[in-house]
Amino acid sequence: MAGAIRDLFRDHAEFRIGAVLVAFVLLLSALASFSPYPPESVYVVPPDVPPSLAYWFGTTSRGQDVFWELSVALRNTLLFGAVVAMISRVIALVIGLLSGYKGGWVDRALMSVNDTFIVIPLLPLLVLFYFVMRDRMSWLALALIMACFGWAYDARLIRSVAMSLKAREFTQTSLFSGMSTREILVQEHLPHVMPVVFSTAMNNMVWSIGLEVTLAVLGFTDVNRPTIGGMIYWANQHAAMVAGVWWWIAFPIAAVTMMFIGLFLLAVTANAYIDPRSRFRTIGGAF
Amino acid sequence: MHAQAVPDVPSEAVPPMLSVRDLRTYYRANRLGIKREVKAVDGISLTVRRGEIYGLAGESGSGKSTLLNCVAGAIRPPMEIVGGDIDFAFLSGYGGLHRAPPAEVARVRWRHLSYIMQGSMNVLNPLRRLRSVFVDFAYPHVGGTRQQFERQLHAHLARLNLDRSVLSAYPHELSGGMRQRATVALATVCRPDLIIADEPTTALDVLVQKEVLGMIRGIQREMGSSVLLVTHDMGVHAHVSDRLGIMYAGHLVEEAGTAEIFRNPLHPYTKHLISSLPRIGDDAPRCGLGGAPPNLADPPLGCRFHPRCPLAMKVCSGEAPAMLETAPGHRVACFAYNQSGGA
Amino acid sequence: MLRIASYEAADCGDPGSFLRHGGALMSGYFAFLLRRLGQFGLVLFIGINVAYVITHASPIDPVEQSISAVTSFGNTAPDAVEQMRSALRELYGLGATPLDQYRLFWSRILRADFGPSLSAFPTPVSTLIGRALPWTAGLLAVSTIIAWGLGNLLGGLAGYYQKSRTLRLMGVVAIGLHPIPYYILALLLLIVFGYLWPVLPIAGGSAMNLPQSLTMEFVASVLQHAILPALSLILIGVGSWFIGMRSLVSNIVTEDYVVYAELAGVRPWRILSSYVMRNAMAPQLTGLAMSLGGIFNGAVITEKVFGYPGLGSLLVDAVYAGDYGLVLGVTTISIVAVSAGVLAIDLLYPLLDPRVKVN
Amino acid sequence: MSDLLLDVCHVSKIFSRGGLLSRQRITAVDDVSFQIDKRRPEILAVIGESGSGKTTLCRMILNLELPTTGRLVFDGVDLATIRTAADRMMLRQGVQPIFQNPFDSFNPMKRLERYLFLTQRRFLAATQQPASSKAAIDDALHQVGLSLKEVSHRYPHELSGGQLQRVAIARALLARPKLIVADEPVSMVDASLRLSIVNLFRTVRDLGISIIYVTHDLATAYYISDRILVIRNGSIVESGDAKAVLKYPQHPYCRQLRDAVLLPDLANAAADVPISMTGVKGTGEPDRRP
Repeated sequence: MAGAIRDLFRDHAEFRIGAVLVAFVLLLSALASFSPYPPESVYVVPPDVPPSLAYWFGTTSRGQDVFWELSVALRNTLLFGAVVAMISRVIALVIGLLSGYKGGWVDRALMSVNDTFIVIPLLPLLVLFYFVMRDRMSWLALALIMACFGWAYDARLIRSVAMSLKAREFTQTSLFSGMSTREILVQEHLPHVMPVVFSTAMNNMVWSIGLEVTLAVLGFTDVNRPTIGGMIYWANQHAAMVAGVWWWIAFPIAAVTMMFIGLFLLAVTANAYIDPRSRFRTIGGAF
Repeated sequence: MHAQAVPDVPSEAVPPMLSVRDLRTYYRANRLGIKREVKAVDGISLTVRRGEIYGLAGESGSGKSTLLNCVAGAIRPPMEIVGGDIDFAFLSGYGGLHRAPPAEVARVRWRHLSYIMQGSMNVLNPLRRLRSVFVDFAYPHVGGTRQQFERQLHAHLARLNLDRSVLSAYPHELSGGMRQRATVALATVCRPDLIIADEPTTALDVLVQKEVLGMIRGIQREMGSSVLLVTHDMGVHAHVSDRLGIMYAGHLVEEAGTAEIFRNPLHPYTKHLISSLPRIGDDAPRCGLGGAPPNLADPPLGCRFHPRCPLAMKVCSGEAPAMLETAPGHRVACFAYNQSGGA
Repeated sequence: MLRIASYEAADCGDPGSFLRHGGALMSGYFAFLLRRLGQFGLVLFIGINVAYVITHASPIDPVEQSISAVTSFGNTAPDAVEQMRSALRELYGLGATPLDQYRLFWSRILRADFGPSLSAFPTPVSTLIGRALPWTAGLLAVSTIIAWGLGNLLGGLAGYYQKSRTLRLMGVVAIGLHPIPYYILALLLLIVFGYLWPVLPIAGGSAMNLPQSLTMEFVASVLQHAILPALSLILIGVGSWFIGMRSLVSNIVTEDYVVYAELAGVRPWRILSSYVMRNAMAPQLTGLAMSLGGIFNGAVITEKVFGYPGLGSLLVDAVYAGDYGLVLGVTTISIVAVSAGVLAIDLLYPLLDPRVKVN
Repeated sequence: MSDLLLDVCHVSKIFSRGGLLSRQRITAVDDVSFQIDKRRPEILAVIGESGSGKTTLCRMILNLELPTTGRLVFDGVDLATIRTAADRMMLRQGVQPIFQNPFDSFNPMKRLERYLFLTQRRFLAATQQPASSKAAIDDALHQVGLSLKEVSHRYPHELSGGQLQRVAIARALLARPKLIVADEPVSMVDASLRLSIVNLFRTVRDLGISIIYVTHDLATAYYISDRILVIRNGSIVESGDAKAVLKYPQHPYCRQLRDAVLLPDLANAAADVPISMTGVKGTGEPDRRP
C-alpha cells in the first residue's frame, strides 16, 4: 500500500494536486479545535466586517468569524462524509463480496435489490424524511439514511472484482488448503478489493457531502449545526450576495470546491492505478 | 495479380520478402526510481524468402512475440526498438514500418502485409458482423464496386471451403474454430505478400488445429505468399514450416530447413526441444530440462543457455557465441560447433 | 466453457438451422424484456415502501403538524381546516390497523390519488403534479441527451487522441466541473447571467405574460427560460460522461480487436467510430440508466434555484408549505417516472449490443 | 467397505440457463461411469477437447458441483450427502486439486508458504506435533525437487511457472490425499519444463496416490498414464489401457484425434496436412448447439 501511494505520487500529477488540496482542507478543519468562539453562538464579533488582518475571511451578518466558522463547518462536513462513506463501505463490501463469491440465486436476489437502490431518486425521499422529522432530524440520522442508499453502485463494482477473483485458481487453492468462506473473503479477496474501496470511498464522500450541502442550502437539515451547507443557507437567508457580504458565500464555496476536486482527483488516480492496463502504461512491467 | 509469380527456387538475385538485421528491442521501465531494461530481442537477424513458411519456435519469454510486433510495426511504450533494420520486399529503405511515413504504412498494410493472430475471440470486434469487418479491412485495398467486392469475397470463401453465411454472423455466434478460419480468410482476402501468424492454433482443439494449419498452408501455396509463423509447438512447425528458427531468451540460437533441424539438431536447446516431447508408441522415459528460463532483465553472461546446458564449457559463461554456418543453410550459435571459440 | 447458442456456420447447409437460431434470439430478447420489467416492478415496490416507512416512522402526529403549518400562513376557514384534517387522516390512515393503513396507502398510490393539496386547496395533488411533470420531463430529457451525447463524443475523442492538447485541457475542465454540487454551479450561473451580465431570464419556465399555447412566441420564451437550468445540468453532466467515456475508451484502444484493426490499416475514422466509440456506447447506456436517479436529484435543485415550474420546485415549495399529500405525491411520482425512464433506456440496450439476445 | 476409491456411477450434469421462458438445457456430462481401485493407485487420463465436459467432471469429483443425476462415491462417502463443513474438510483431505495456470494458483499478494502451512495445519494438525510441521513441509517440497528454503518468504511472481507448479503439487501432497485431480496441469508450463512436471506424477503415483490427469494432449497422456478415458460431448467414447487405446483406437473419434496429433516427426509430417484445399472441409468440431 505504501509502495502504491509512492508510485501514485511520483507518476500522477493529478494525485499530487488532489493530495495537496485534501491536505489543505484537512488542515483547515483540524484548526477547528482551536476556535476561540463556540461554533454555534452568534454575534460574538462585529457583523459584516470584510476580510482583514483581524478577521482573515471577514465576519458574517450574524456576527461570526468566517474563518473559524468555516473551519468548524469543514470539520463537521468532513465528519459527515466520512461517516456515510464508512457505513456504506461496510454494506457495499459485505454485499459485493458475498454476491460475487456466492453467485447463483444469492447473487441474483442481492443484485436485484442493489439495482433498485441505484436507480431510486434519493433526494425526494430525503426531502420526505425531513418533512416528517422536521426539527428532530439529526445529522447522524441523515448520515445513516444516506449510507443506506449510498452503497449500491459501489457494491456492484466490488461484486465484479469479487467475481473475477472467484474465478481465479488461487481461490480454489485456498479452499482446498482448508479455508472457510469467511476466511477466503476476508483474507484472500479483501486485499484485492481495498483499492476499489479506497477510490469509491472518495467518490462516495463527494456524493454525500454534495447532497448534504444541497439539502442544507434548502434548509432541509439541522441548519443550526455549522456545516458548509448551513453556512450557505444562512448567507442566503441574510441575502449576503445582494448585501455585498460576498466573503460569507465565497469562502465556503471555495473550500468545498477544493475539497471536492481534491477527493475526486484522489479517487480518479486510485482508479487508474487499479486498472492493470493503465498501470502497465504508466509504470511498465515485465512484458 | 502481383503476387502470382512464385519463384520456386529462392535465388540470391531476388531480394527476400523480409529481412531482419541485428534487431534489438528492449522494454524500458522505471519502477520506484530504478530503471529496468528487459532485452526481449537482442540482436536477431533472419530472412524470410519468397513463397516460404518461416517458422519461429521458442518458449514464453524468448522474444518471439516481441519480434513479431516489431515486424508488424506495433510498437508501444515501454517497448522500444533500440537498433537494427527491418526491410520488406515491398517496402525497403526505411528500416521498418515504425520508421516509414504514414502514407507508405497505409499502402502496405493488409495489401502486402497481413496478420493472423492468436485468440480469435478477441481480435474480432464483438459488435460487428463479419461482413463489415471484411469491408473495413479489405475493401479500401481492393476497390471496385461493393457488388464486385462481395463477389470476390464469396469466391475467396468458397476457395477456403467456408460457407458465405459466416459473413452475416457476429463473432460470438461462431465456434472458436470457425472464428479462426474466418480470421484466416480475412488475412488472405487481399492476397498479401507476407502473412504474419502469431500462435494461430494455440487455443484450438487438435482436430480444428489441423484443419486451420492445412488451410493456412494451402492458401499460402496457392498464392505464393510468404508466412512468418510463430508458435512454441514443435509439432506444428514440423508439419507446416519450410525453414525454422529457434529462439532462446532473446537470441536466435539455430536456423535451418525444417527437415534438417529435425534430422540433425545441433544446439543443445533444440535437441532438447525435439527429444523431450513424448510420442505415441514410444515408451522410452524422458526427462525435462533443469532450471528455468532466464530473467531477461538480468540475463546470464555469455551464452544465455549455459546455466541449463548439459554441454556447457568454460567459454560459454564468458562470451556469447556467434551464429555460424555449419552446413549450407544451417546456422547455429554454440561453441560446441564453433572452432574458434573452443572445444 | 460451454457456450450457448453458438452455431457452426459450416453446418448451415440446412435452412432449418437458421430458423432454430432465430427462435433462440427471439426468446432471448423476450427473457431480457421480462427481466427488465421485473426489475422495474421491484424498483417501484421498494421505493414506495421506503416512502411508506419514512412517513410512518415519524414520532410526530403528522396531521396536526401539517394543519398547524398550513394555518400559520394566514386565516383559513374553520370548516376548511376540518375538511383538511379529515382528508389528511384518511390519507394517513390513522386509526386503522397497520395492515389496513398499508393497504390503503397502496390503493391510493395505484390510483395516483393523493387527495387535495393543502397549500393550493382544494386542487387535487395529481393535477398539480400533472401540470409540473412535463416541465421536468422536458428539461431533463433535453439536458440529459445533450450532456450524454456531448460528453461521450468529447470523452471518446479525448480517450482516442490522448496527445491532443485541446482535449487534455477539456479533461482538466471536466474534472474540475464534475464534482461541484448542482446547487453551487446553478448559483454561480445565476450570479453570472443574472447579476453580472444579465442577458438571460433567471426565473420561471416562460414569460409570465404569455398564455401557454403553441405559439412561436411562447415556444421561444420557453426555450429562452430553459437555457440556464439546462446549462447547469449539462455542464456537470458533460463532465461526468466525459470522464467515464475517456477512461472507457482508453481501455478499449488496447483491446485486441482495435489493435488488429489498426494493424490492418483500417481508416482511423472508421476505427474511432465503429470499433472504439460503438463498443463504449453500450456500457455508457447502462450508465445513463443507472444515473438517471442522480440526474433527477440535480433537476430538483436546479428547478428550485431557477424557479422552474417543475416537480422539483413543487416538492420544495410543498415542504415549505407543509403540504403532506403533495410531498408524498411528488416523491412517489418521481420514483415512478425515474424508473420508467430507466426501463426505457434499458430496452434500447440490445440495439447496441447483439450479445444480449443470446445470453 | 468396498475396495473402490472413487466410484463414478452414471453421472450426468445438466446446466440450465436463462429465465423462466427461454430455459436452455446443456448437457455437460452425460451418463459417465468409471471406478478407481483403492488397492491399485493409477494415473487415469481423461482426454477431451474444449467443451467436452472434462472440467465439469473434475468439478464434480472435487465436490464443487453436484451431479444432476447419478452418484459419486469417494472412499465410501456419497458426495451428495455431504452437508457440514466438517464433512467437506474430510473430503478435501482425501481429494486435492492441481490447476492449469501455475501463475494464478497462489494469491499474488501473499507469500507462498502460507498455503503450505495452512494445508498442513488444517488437515494434519491432529496427527502431528507443531514442531514437525516445518519438517513435513520441507519433506513434501523435497519430493517435488524443491526445498522450504527456496520457497519461504517468496511471492508467486518470484518463481517460474515450473517451480510454482511443483509447489502446487507439494501443497496437494501435504494433505496426504488419496486422489489428486489435475486439470490441464502442464498446458501453461513452458515446453522445456513440461516433462519434468509430468514425470513427477509418476513419483506421486508410486507414493500410493491416484491421479486423474485431465488433458487434451494425447502424447503426454500416452507417456504417463495407466488408463485412459476419452470424452466427447459429455460422454465416454472409449476407455481402457492407455497404451492400447492410443496405439490402436477403436472408436472413429479416437482415431481422428490420434491422427490429428502433430508430432515433431518428419516421417509422416508434411504429408498428412492437406495441401489441396479439398481436404479442409469441416470435420469433427463438436456441435455445441444446445
